[in-house]
Amino acid sequence: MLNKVLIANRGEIALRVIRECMDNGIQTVIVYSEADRDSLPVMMADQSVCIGPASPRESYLQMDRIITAAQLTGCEAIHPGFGFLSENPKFAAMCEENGLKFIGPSSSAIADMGDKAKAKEMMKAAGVPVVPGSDGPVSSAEEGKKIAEEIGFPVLIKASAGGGGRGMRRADSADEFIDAFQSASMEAESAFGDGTVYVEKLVVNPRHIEVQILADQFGNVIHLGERNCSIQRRNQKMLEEAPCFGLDDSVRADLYDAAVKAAKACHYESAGTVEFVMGSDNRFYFIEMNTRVQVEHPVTEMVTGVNIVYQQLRIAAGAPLNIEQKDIKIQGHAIECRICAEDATNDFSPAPGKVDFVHFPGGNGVRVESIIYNGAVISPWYDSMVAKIIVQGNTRVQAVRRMRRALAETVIRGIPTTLDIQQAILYNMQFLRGSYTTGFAEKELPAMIRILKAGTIAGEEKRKADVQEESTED
Amino acid sequence: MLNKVLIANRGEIALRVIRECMDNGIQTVIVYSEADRDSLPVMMADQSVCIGPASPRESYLQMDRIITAAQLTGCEAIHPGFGFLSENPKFAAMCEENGLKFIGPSSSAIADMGDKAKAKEMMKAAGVPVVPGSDGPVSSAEEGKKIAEEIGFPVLIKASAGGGGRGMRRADSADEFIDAFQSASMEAESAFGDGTVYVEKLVVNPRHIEVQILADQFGNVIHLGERNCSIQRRNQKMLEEAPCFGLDDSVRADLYDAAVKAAKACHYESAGTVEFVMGSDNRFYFIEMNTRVQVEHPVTEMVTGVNIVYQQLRIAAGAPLNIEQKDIKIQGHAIECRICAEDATNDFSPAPGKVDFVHFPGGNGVRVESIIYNGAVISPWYDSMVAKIIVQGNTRVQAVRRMRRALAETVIRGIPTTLDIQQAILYNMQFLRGSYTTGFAEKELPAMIRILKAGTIAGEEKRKADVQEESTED
Amino acid sequence: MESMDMFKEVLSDFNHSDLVSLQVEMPGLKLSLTRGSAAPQPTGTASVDPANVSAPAADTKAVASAGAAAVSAQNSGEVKAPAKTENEEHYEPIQCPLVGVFYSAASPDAEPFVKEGQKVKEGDVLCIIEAMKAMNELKAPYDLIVRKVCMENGDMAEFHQVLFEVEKC
Amino acid sequence: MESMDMFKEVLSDFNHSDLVSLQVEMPGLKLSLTRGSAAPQPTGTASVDPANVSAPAADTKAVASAGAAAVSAQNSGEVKAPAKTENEEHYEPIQCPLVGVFYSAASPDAEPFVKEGQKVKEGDVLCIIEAMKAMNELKAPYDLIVRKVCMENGDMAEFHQVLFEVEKC
Repeated sequence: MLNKVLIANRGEIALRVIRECMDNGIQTVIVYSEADRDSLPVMMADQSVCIGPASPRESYLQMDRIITAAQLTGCEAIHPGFGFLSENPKFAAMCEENGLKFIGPSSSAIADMGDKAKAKEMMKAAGVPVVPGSDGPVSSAEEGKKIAEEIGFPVLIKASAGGGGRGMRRADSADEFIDAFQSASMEAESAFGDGTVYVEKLVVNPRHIEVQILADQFGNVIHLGERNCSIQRRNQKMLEEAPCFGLDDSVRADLYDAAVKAAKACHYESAGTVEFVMGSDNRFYFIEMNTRVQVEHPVTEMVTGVNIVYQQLRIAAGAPLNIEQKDIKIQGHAIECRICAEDATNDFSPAPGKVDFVHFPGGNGVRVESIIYNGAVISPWYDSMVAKIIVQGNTRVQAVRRMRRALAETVIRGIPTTLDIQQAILYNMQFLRGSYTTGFAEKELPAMIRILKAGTIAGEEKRKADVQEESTED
Repeated sequence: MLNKVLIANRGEIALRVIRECMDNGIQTVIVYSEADRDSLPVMMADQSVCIGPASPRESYLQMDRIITAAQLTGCEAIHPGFGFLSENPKFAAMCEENGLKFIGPSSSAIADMGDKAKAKEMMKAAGVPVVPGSDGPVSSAEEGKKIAEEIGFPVLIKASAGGGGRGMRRADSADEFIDAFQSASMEAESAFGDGTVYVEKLVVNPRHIEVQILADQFGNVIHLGERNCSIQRRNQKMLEEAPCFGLDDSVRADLYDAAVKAAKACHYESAGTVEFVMGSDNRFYFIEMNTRVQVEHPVTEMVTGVNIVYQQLRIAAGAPLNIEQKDIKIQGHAIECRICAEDATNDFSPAPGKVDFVHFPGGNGVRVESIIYNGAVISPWYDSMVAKIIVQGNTRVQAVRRMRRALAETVIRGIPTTLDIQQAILYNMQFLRGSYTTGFAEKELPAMIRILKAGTIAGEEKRKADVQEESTED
Repeated sequence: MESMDMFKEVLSDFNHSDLVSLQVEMPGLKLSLTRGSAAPQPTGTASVDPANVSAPAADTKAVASAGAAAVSAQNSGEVKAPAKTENEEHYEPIQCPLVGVFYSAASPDAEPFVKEGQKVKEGDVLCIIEAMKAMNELKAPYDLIVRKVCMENGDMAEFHQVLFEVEKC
Repeated sequence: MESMDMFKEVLSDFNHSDLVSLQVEMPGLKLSLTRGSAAPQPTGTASVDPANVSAPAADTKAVASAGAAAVSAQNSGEVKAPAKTENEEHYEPIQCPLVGVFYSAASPDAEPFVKEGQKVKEGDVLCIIEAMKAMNELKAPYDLIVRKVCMENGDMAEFHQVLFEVEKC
């Protein structure tokens, strides 16, 4: 095993890695910004090195300082967590050059998967389904129409130079195509000074399904099943579950096969996630590969019993995988809720501050990943996630009930959190049916927020009325 | 499933049952004493009924009131937890008579297993090994000697009317027997006015090993493996682990077989534990059967993945077992530490009071069962256990490290706790070897307590010195 | 209670009141608070203590009654129960001695044992508590006037739940 | 609770309130606070206490040193930043701008760049910080006298770790 690891991250993922190191007799060094001086990971690590002020750019993204800290404290390896430098090929390369093991894949695998066009090309070559399309600019409306007929409608016509939905048109049939193409191209021309467009299949009512992968340095690759992460708000996942409810085993088998192929194609090492978009017809397409541990990895840990961060450490130490594909059995169902210091009734605006009181749930099948404690201060500088609550049940229904219970047990005072909106999701009919898509948040959240607001105001007025009644009684 | 259950208990086991009910859509009613009005289980249950003042005799042991509360709140069943009325055959019978399902075995099974002599007889008849002996009074020294030679030395000669070690003698060989017999008999005569003695095999350096059983109403019985609970102080378990380290699989098979036989012999239903004493030769003998859920059940849950309280609820609802023996696989190793509000440096005297600050561990493989929260008050009326911390690891070493980490993360201020002494046990060489016996506490604790005391005093003086230094620096 | 807890409670009560100032002395705490902003402070006094500003008080509660100066803190602990009015002070609770069903009358058709305002002699039956199929008569512990019947016929009564409020004679 | 903790809590509560002044006495703490703002304080009083503390409550440290009033307990608990003595007040910290190894001299045999008591001109090299095999010279930001060298040659220096205490000239 490794002897000493530097954790180049903060927050709950830093604590996750530190705990795993402690559980395996590995010494830890954490680097931290001045804003995180009193944070739990800094208290827990064997050593800590301040690397800069609060601004991530001047601390957690300072590669030189982190490498220097690792070298001067005698670390063998660096765990990058997620975010920050975790998918930065330059940082991975710097680690490699400086004799430090980067706990993750090679810098070239990160670079390959980070380049969306290249990744798509590699995946296609490896036989992994990618969103079908023109694979580049389309010179004329007629050519585009031909491609669209090949890949099937509906399609999207998108500006090559585009973004933000401009220069984008949907065509549901061949009849509509020519008009849509010209309109997209014209808009692209006027918006970006470049009328080039390409054609891509439109996945209707998509779900975000991802497959967890483990790969060692010897080319052994296994998968740990899939997760459904379709409940996202502005591309931020809110709630994840494993496995994806109501998927045919034959679709699962294809998914797993594609994910393993993807990992093998880029000579992947360590834990990684292959993300797919899945249509209502259960056909799925590669979107991207996350070359790092993910926020939602615990749901997979809960249903497989495999400790993903432990496996990362083992693999980084050069050990071959000690589990085989046949050992992986999905047991029951797991759900994770991300609790953020955000005001859901105010457009989810981040609300840093001091945690006056916190009480977390416990008991069988409940896991908490958090760095907050009574009196902890949530810094405005970083991500607003303050806790992850993860539950497992024998069935999805039991997991849902357990999560409702776990959230009901949780008390966080001093800052607004997304606890209530998460609880609302757990009672939402679309969620309960399990077949929700990435449109869930946009469609369902507004009504929930209205109810929350009404509840809050009603509660407020009820309280006022009670107080008045009390005083009149006196 | 059941619709509504009354919990006739308090503390963490009440919370454990309430949580499990919530996780399965079962409504809960808790009965409580006036001292427990602000306790977490009372806050968490759907309904609560005050049944008396703090004294258990006037509240938690008031069978009439509990039955009445169950009837008036429309409960179908009563979960007795452990302690209090959980092994009271009269209470179980009262439930039966009043149309309430007692969540546990029948009153007759409780009565049979509660009568030590009868239990031993039943077990012997069922082919379960019991401590060999004269099975009753021995009329003469010569007869006793013959029996001793049959069962093998060393033996104990014990006063039938005895207790507290008086009228007890050990004989290591036939030569010593006659003298020992006469001396025991004489002492018994003078101490109890009755010189009758019996002979029993002495189990040298015993370990306390117990097997978890699940049995349904249809006679299906399975076991969930064994636990080693040999670290006990004055018969109070402190730390338990599953499985028992270093046991031969053939011994295990015999143990399991004996335990299942024991459960079948008394037509057992629900979760139960068959306790054995095991000698250094790995031969084991039945001591007693605990006809209820046990404090240490979570270690078994961790290594088997079977939720024991959930199974109790299912079985009570009349469902047949939904797991078979072949489904039970022991995965990794689990340890539980009981954290008590006791002052280990002052003879473990209970130290009730207010919890000023509490912070519990989290992360992968860590489970907490506790009713304390910031500001909670530990009542002097009840058991001093304030939390159970349970961990699981792939191996025993990993579990030990994880427990060290989990205890290190735990902060409880305002009351003294056994956190430190538990941490000391986790570094004790005898413990680490895994082959400790029930003599562990007596042999090993004194040195640990001396170290704790020294550490505390040294720490105190260090702090004082630091403060002085600081002030001089100013 | 520790001083700091006491301080916090008093401060919180003060903050939730519209008092202008508050002074309190109790064992372990001596505290003086003044709310300022616009309020012109008294000037030229010797022992300033911006104290004897009389407390108006929409939201009364413990602190407001502090009127004169010092919360004597006798109802400390859990100030949950609001202070009783002059009249209520005389009323005594009759509590349920066990857990059971409250019956105000001997049978569904019968008159209730007692009514509000009724004078009752020591030993007279006030109600019946049914538990485990046994009917337990609850008798008046002394001569009294029933001021309030707190339960409905057939309600479940917990241990020490208040069944009646009565006035001792 | 220790005095300093008590002080901190009271101060924090005060800061979060809209109180103008606060006086408190409890075992281990006697404290008087007044918020400056614009509000003209009562004048001409004898038992002045809260009045002439001019400290605007925003800056904690300022208040802590608030002369007249109480807080005698500043050495308690975890007073991370101990109040500086009169002399130290003049000293400025020179902090490490990155993470690296502190070298007091250009080579193992060379004389250190600076010694305690030495006068240094703006721009003169104070030390070298090695990071990523690069030698970064740290130069004096102004004319100064080195009062204290806080690191040993070869020590690891964290970001903003104090390397020298100096006196501005």
